[in-house]
Amino acid sequence: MIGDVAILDQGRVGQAAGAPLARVYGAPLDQLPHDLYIPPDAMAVMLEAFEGPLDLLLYLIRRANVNVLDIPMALLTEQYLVYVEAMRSQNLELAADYLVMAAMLIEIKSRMLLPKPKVVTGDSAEDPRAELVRRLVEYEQMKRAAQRLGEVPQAERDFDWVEAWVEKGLLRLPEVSAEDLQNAWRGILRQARLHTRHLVQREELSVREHMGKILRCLREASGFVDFVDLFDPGQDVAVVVVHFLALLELARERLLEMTQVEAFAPIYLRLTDERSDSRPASG
Amino acid sequence: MSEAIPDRRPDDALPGSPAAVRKVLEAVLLSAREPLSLADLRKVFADQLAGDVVRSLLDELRAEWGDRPLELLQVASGWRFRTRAEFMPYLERLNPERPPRYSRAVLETLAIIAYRQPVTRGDIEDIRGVSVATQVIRVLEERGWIDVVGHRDTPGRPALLATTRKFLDDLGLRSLADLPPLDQINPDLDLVDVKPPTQTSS
Amino acid sequence: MSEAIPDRRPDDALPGSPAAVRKVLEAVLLSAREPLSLADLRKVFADQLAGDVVRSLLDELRAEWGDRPLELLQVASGWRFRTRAEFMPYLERLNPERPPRYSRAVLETLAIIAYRQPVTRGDIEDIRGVSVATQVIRVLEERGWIDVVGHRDTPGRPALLATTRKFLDDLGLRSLADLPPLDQINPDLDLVDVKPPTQTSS
Repeated sequence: MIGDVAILDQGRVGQAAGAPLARVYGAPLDQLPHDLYIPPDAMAVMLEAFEGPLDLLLYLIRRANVNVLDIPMALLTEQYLVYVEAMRSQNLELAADYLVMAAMLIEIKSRMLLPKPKVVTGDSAEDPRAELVRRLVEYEQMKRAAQRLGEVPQAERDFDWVEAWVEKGLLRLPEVSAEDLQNAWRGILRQARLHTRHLVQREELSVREHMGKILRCLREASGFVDFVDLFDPGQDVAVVVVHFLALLELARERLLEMTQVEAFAPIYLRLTDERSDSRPASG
Repeated sequence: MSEAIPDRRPDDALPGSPAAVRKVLEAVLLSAREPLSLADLRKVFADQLAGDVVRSLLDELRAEWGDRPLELLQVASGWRFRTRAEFMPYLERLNPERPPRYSRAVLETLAIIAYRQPVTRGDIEDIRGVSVATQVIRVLEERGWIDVVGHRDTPGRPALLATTRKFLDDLGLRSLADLPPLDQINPDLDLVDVKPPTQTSS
Repeated sequence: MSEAIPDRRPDDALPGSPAAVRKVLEAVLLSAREPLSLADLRKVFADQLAGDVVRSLLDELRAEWGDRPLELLQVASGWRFRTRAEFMPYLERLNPERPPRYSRAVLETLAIIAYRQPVTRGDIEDIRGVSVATQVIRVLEERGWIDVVGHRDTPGRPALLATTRKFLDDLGLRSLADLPPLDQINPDLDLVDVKPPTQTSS
């Protein structure tokens, strides 16, 4: 508290009394602290340059040449509030952070005015400023680290990486030989052959062909054939399906007839013309 | 690591000695992503050096690099350092995906154009049985191996594609007649005689 | 341009002399698109050179370039040649588009992430005493210098930010241990020169 007074007095040196210069939180301010006189134009620039309340506080503390560990709270709070007021009068967008800090400073200041609780074990009562000091020290450390980091040479800004040109024609483009073309053509032919086989297979699978098979099978049996016996369980699903479709088609064309006594009973098939005993219909 | 940032002295455009100038040229050329023209290089010294001075410094620099792994090359758009071809095998080992290969689609399309030219894209699709991606055609065009030699007189006037001289050069062929003959290719492929409709158009 | 394609001799992986090996290393490093790790460099010689041999050749190479305009730098992801900082004024004349000098807000945020990682945006705000604009974080993310490495297990699960390998590479650092050491703020004595902050924020 002694320090506060000393620095406060120093701040009032050389200022004549007069009308209030400004109002800080409603309280008239008679004088600007001596180190606060800044041309009004510069003020706006300067205020915007602060990175936040901690930055502003650090500036004020360094400016006043006081120990961070023994901050004169009254002076600091007063000066801080002057700046905040200046920001407000300059219509600068006043971040909420500055107001939060103002409240915190006022609170610390008032706590320091309270009589210290008597503590038997000496200095274990925490200084109300402790948290603020911790934050200031940490911020200052990071602030200086940022400056140092900004000076480390950066790629593209302070140097360029070297990347000599490599002949793309030599390195990048695929090579093709006449033999590759020969192989590619073989591939096309092979594909064409597969394609052909594929067509043949489709032919085999065609419904018409299966219709013929079924007709032949029924004719050879010359009578009723169990539905189940018409299917070879070893066959491909596709074949079975086509076979079944062929069967339906034959039924639709009335070339065979199906009978079933009751639901889930065996289905029997026979040729329609078997009944009339005429020649088979297939050709 | 914590080097200071060098002074920026824009007025002090020119280093003191020719050797220092050459060093600047070297730094600029080694880090450039594109060939640098004489005008570019003069700009480096705020146009305070005459073109022929720069040119003779470039000659000195080229000689200086005579037995080093890069060569200073003058190409159409200017000067650039290039890695000498003898180091390619080592560079390739770094990227095992090299040497790259064309996809089957590209190779087959090229084969069809080579053997059946001139063909339309539709012809190629008929032979391959699948549609041909525009990308495939573009790869071959950009390589300079095929180009459009005309248009077929059918609806839509489709472009007729054929191989170029560069294709022959790059494959070490004197003419299309040097391509492996087709009838020798498929002695075992008896069943197919894929006669695409294109054959009539060749 | 029409140079023959060099011989590929995969078995002949190693040049005859140490000097020739150094030359290959130089060629590969000068033409690489990114820093090359020791493993990359060994691959160049089909793994036929021990790591410490390569390392000592790299040292020789670095010494060889000692008074030349490039320097061989070891960064987080490996070795790469870069132009020395003194040449930037010339390089800038050729290519004036450079990354900006970052604002104090960006630099302080970066410093906090670098020195205190992993941190949440809330941590950064606590240390700086102001809210951190989204823009500031995005600038660093887009530069590829920071990214999200996880989420803190607290309400809201805030993202944990850390610096990337690219950050180290771009600053020419091998590891975070190479960052400029933090000042030990001595509260008693540190009554340093106090200039209005406008001067330091440029």
